Amino acid sequence: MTRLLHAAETAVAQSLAGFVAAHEDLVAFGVEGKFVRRRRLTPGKVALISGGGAGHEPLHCGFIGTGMLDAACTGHVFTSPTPDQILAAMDETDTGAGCLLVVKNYDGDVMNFEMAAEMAADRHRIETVIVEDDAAYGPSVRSRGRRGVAGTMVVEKLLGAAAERGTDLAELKALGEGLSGRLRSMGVALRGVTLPDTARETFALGPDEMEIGVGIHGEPGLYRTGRAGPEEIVRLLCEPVLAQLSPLADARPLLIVNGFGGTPPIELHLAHNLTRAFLRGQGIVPARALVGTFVTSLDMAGLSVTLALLTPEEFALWCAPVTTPTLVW
Amino acid sequence: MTRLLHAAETAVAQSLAGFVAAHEDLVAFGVEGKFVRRRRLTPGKVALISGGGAGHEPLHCGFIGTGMLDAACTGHVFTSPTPDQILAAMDETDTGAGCLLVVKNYDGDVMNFEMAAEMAADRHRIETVIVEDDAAYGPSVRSRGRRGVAGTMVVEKLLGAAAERGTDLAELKALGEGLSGRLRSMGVALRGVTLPDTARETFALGPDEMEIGVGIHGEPGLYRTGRAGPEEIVRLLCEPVLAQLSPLADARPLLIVNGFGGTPPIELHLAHNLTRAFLRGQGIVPARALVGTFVTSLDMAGLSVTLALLTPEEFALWCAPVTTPTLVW
Amino acid sequence: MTLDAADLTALIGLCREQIEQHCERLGRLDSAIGDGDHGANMRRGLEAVYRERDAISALPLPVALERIGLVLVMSIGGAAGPLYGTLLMELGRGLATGEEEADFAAILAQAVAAVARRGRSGPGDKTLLDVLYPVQAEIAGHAAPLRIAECARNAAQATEMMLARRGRASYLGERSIGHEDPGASSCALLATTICQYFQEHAPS
Amino acid sequence: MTLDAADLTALIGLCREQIEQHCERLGRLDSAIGDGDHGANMRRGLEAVYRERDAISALPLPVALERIGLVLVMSIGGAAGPLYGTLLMELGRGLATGEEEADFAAILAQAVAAVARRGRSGPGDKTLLDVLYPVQAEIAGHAAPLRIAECARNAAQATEMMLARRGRASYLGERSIGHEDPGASSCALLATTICQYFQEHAPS
Ligand SMILES: Nc1ncnc2c1ncn2[C@@H]1O[C@H](COP(=O)(O)OP(=O)(O)O)[C@@H](O)[C@H]1O
Ligand SMILES: Nc1ncnc2c1ncn2[C@@H]1O[C@H](COP(=O)(O)OP(=O)(O)O)[C@@H](O)[C@H]1O
Ligand SMILES: [Mg+2]
Ligand SMILES: [Mg+2]
Ligand SMILES: [Mg+2]
Ligand SMILES: [Mg+2]
Repeated sequence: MTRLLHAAETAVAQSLAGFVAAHEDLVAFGVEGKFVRRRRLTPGKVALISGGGAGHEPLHCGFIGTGMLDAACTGHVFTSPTPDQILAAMDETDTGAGCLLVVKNYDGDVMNFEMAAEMAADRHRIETVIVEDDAAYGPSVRSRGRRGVAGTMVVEKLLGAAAERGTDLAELKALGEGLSGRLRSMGVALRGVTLPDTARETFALGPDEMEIGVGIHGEPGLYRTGRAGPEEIVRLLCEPVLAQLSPLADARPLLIVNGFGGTPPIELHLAHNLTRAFLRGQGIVPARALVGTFVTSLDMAGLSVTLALLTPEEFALWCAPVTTPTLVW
Repeated sequence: MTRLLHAAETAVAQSLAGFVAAHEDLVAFGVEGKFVRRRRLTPGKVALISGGGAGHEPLHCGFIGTGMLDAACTGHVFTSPTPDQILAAMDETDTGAGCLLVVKNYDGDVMNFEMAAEMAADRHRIETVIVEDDAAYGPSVRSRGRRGVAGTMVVEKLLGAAAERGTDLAELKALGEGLSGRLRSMGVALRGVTLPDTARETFALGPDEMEIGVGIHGEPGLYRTGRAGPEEIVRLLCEPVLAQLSPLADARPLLIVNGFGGTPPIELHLAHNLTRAFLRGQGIVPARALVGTFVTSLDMAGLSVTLALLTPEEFALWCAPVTTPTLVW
Repeated sequence: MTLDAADLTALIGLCREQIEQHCERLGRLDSAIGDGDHGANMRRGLEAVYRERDAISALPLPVALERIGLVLVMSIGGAAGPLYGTLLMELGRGLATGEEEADFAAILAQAVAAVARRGRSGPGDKTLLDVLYPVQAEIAGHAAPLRIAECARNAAQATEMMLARRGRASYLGERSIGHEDPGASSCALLATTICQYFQEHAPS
Repeated sequence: MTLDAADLTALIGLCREQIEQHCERLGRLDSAIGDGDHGANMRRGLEAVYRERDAISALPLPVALERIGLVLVMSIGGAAGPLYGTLLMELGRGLATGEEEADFAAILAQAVAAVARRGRSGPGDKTLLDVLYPVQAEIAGHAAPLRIAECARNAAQATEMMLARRGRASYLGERSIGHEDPGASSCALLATTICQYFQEHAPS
């Protein structure tokens, strides 16, 4: 264990408290600490609410603030939050224009947000956008959809910017869903995750192995293979992403190179450089690129590449001002 | 190896290229790629130049921009840059008010910056501020000074803000040196560093060990001890820091919880919360806190705590606007 | 089959004890094809119910079951929370609306169907439904408690060779084969615990 | 003692070869009490000199040595760069300003003193100076090349029991004892290489 997080059950609350204390100009705890919210709400704006298990920080709480989320609900490590948290967030941040829930496509997240939405149907107008950007989606027999991974932050940023401009609930939902075919991510793990409660590794990689197509819960990926050089790793990530993106005329490509928690900036920028080189070979020049640690899987070593083919309008939403603990521009 | 960085010699240049590409609105390569600089210089402002070995990202390049550095020189992994890089940076960014060199106190860094300063003495006015904030400084017989670690970013921020206001070279040097007794950091490693060239770990920790008082080069620390719980770890870091800080009436305490590269945000915020609790017990409430991955030791797992007792004027410099790849406010 | 307050208190205690004992094993099963938290999740849920056991047991059975479901939903999180919660809440609601002599098997069938709707899943998807369906069938066939327990354990084991189509394991494709589903395993464990209690305290 | 272009080219090649061969070992020594890069640093420096060997060897010896020093400074970085660079640059400058028959030992002594000033260090600090001082003394005493080489190796070994007072190892305090200093080791290696060349090609 290379870990401070001994007892996960209390550590998540402690970590959230540390987060709120570090950013008290922007965020505050909601009622009973059930969620984290913007310090100041904008009346009449659709409330943008997201959430998921802990262990993915800075997602989602790090994206609360002007131009992005209004509230985020954090569950236990890798465990979706419970409906009471989501209900409380809706009650506290809906200023009349309704709530848009941004949910990563995991059965647990989908079901908990859905139960909350059902329970609050009499007192809030609610729409849900499910994020499914993972390109690690082989010839599987899974009955419904891809995972939501690092692309989630793109959805949250675009919807947040649109909500700030006064876009209504139905239009926001349409915007979020319209994006789904043009947003893909693919991840590689070079070292697995040790779960804090049990000190058990979810999957153990040998020093000469890597796992391609991993998600963000330490779950095994699409396939395991021998450790390749960085150029080859980048190719293995980019090819499925490109193959699955719906083409778009006049697209503004947005590139995100995201670290999983245990990979330092020097390596992320190396991967970014190699990714640009690979994309250049495919005739793609990113209109913007974001490199950093945004959507983690505890301390997993590895990274993901996200590509979004944005329309000019969507790209303007990406570039619109944002003031959150994690993104400021 | 949990590492993309195979061949360190070329990887550093690749990583820098990725960094510059991600932030091309703010930074650009200097001549022959010898250093990274602000895209737009402010004529008549003292040029603030820093640098050091690679492997500490986002330090220093991530702090280039308005309100902080003008240029940063990056050496090979854990190896100070060479004088030609520093000379080139001075030649390109000195707009007439002279150059202030911010140097972490390692013999290699000190000597290389010193040789560059000697070689350029005929064509630039040059002053140097040596950063020595490491509290891991036992009853050693070392002939001169502490290491410069995470506190370096405090020096760079304050001097950067002051330079932006037109403070002259001599005053900047005095400001930097005045800080040194009131700035201390202390780090713990939970897992060592694997050097990219050799795949050799600089020190190997057993699963139940930790190394207290580490620097940022994977070198062994002050002492090794059994793995303690997070509260205890925080105590072991804070106590020497507090013991060594020169007291200051009317101080504005600034707290930085810094990850070493392999420790994810959830753990840094947990440590932040515990650090605040410990400091509260000592009657100290931070006026500001910054939590994140700022000064790394490649992918070392662990973190450091920095405390700076700032005067009101210094605190105003900390709060002054800054626009860099890493810090924006 | 009737349950008084003492029975319910005892059953809550037994279920909590069994989950506690098998927490580590359930986590290990979930690590193999999921994210490793199923044991911790179930323990958190049963602890929450256990803390409220006296208030719950004092309620009429249908209300008590619905309450247990709600406590599970609000404490477990993840996939298991809504699924076990829906099962118990629907069971409670079914017993409340049914006539005095309503067929328990029919009410259970409706609750299992609600779980399937909640999970958008069905038989053979390698989930806890693959235990719930056969258990419901045995109850409908008036099987003895120990027979039902055996069936539940076999059903859980049978998920080992299934290819997951729902839940986290479904992202693994072929690699999900060869591991017992953690949700099926916890479901069989709870079913067995309840059946054994009924066996030992033969219905009055 | 004179050196023609062929000698210098040969010596550059030999030094580069030896550093290449011991690169891994120097890195391991530096890992124990420093940051592990000394082997890679020295290799980078010697490679840079080697690339320029023809141009360098064509220069008069003092200028050639100064040029080698500058190439080392501009390519090694770290602590070793300025130290080895200063040594060679000062040596070259000393030879240039001295009369034809200037005492090499005296010029070397001044170069070693410049290294000590650059490093703000002195004898017993557990650095490459602990090799340079005795080597200079042996040269001043007109020792035979093989004797100088042996002295250099012994001096490097003797750093093992020293407590570091400069360089990264100094942060370790007592824990620096028991490991040979990497800079002392590379210095002995280079001294030995040069001495052996002189031994084999006895000065004309
Ligand atoms: N869509 C679904 N329908 C039915 N059961 C499901 C579904 N998704 C997951 N499950 C069940 O839930 C179990 C996992 O629960 P748990 O580990 O607590 O939640 P999570 O998967 O969110 O970490 C699986 O083993 C499976 O039996
Ligand atoms: N201040 C100093 N004075 C003399 N020699 C020094 C000094 N600092 C370091 N050294 C020498 O340099 C060696 C380390 O060189 P190297 O590993 O290349 O640089 P760095 O320590 O910057 O990584 C040490 O083993 C020691 O011999
Ligand atoms: Mg989970
Ligand atoms: Mg070094
Ligand atoms: Mg799970
Ligand atoms: Mg070194």
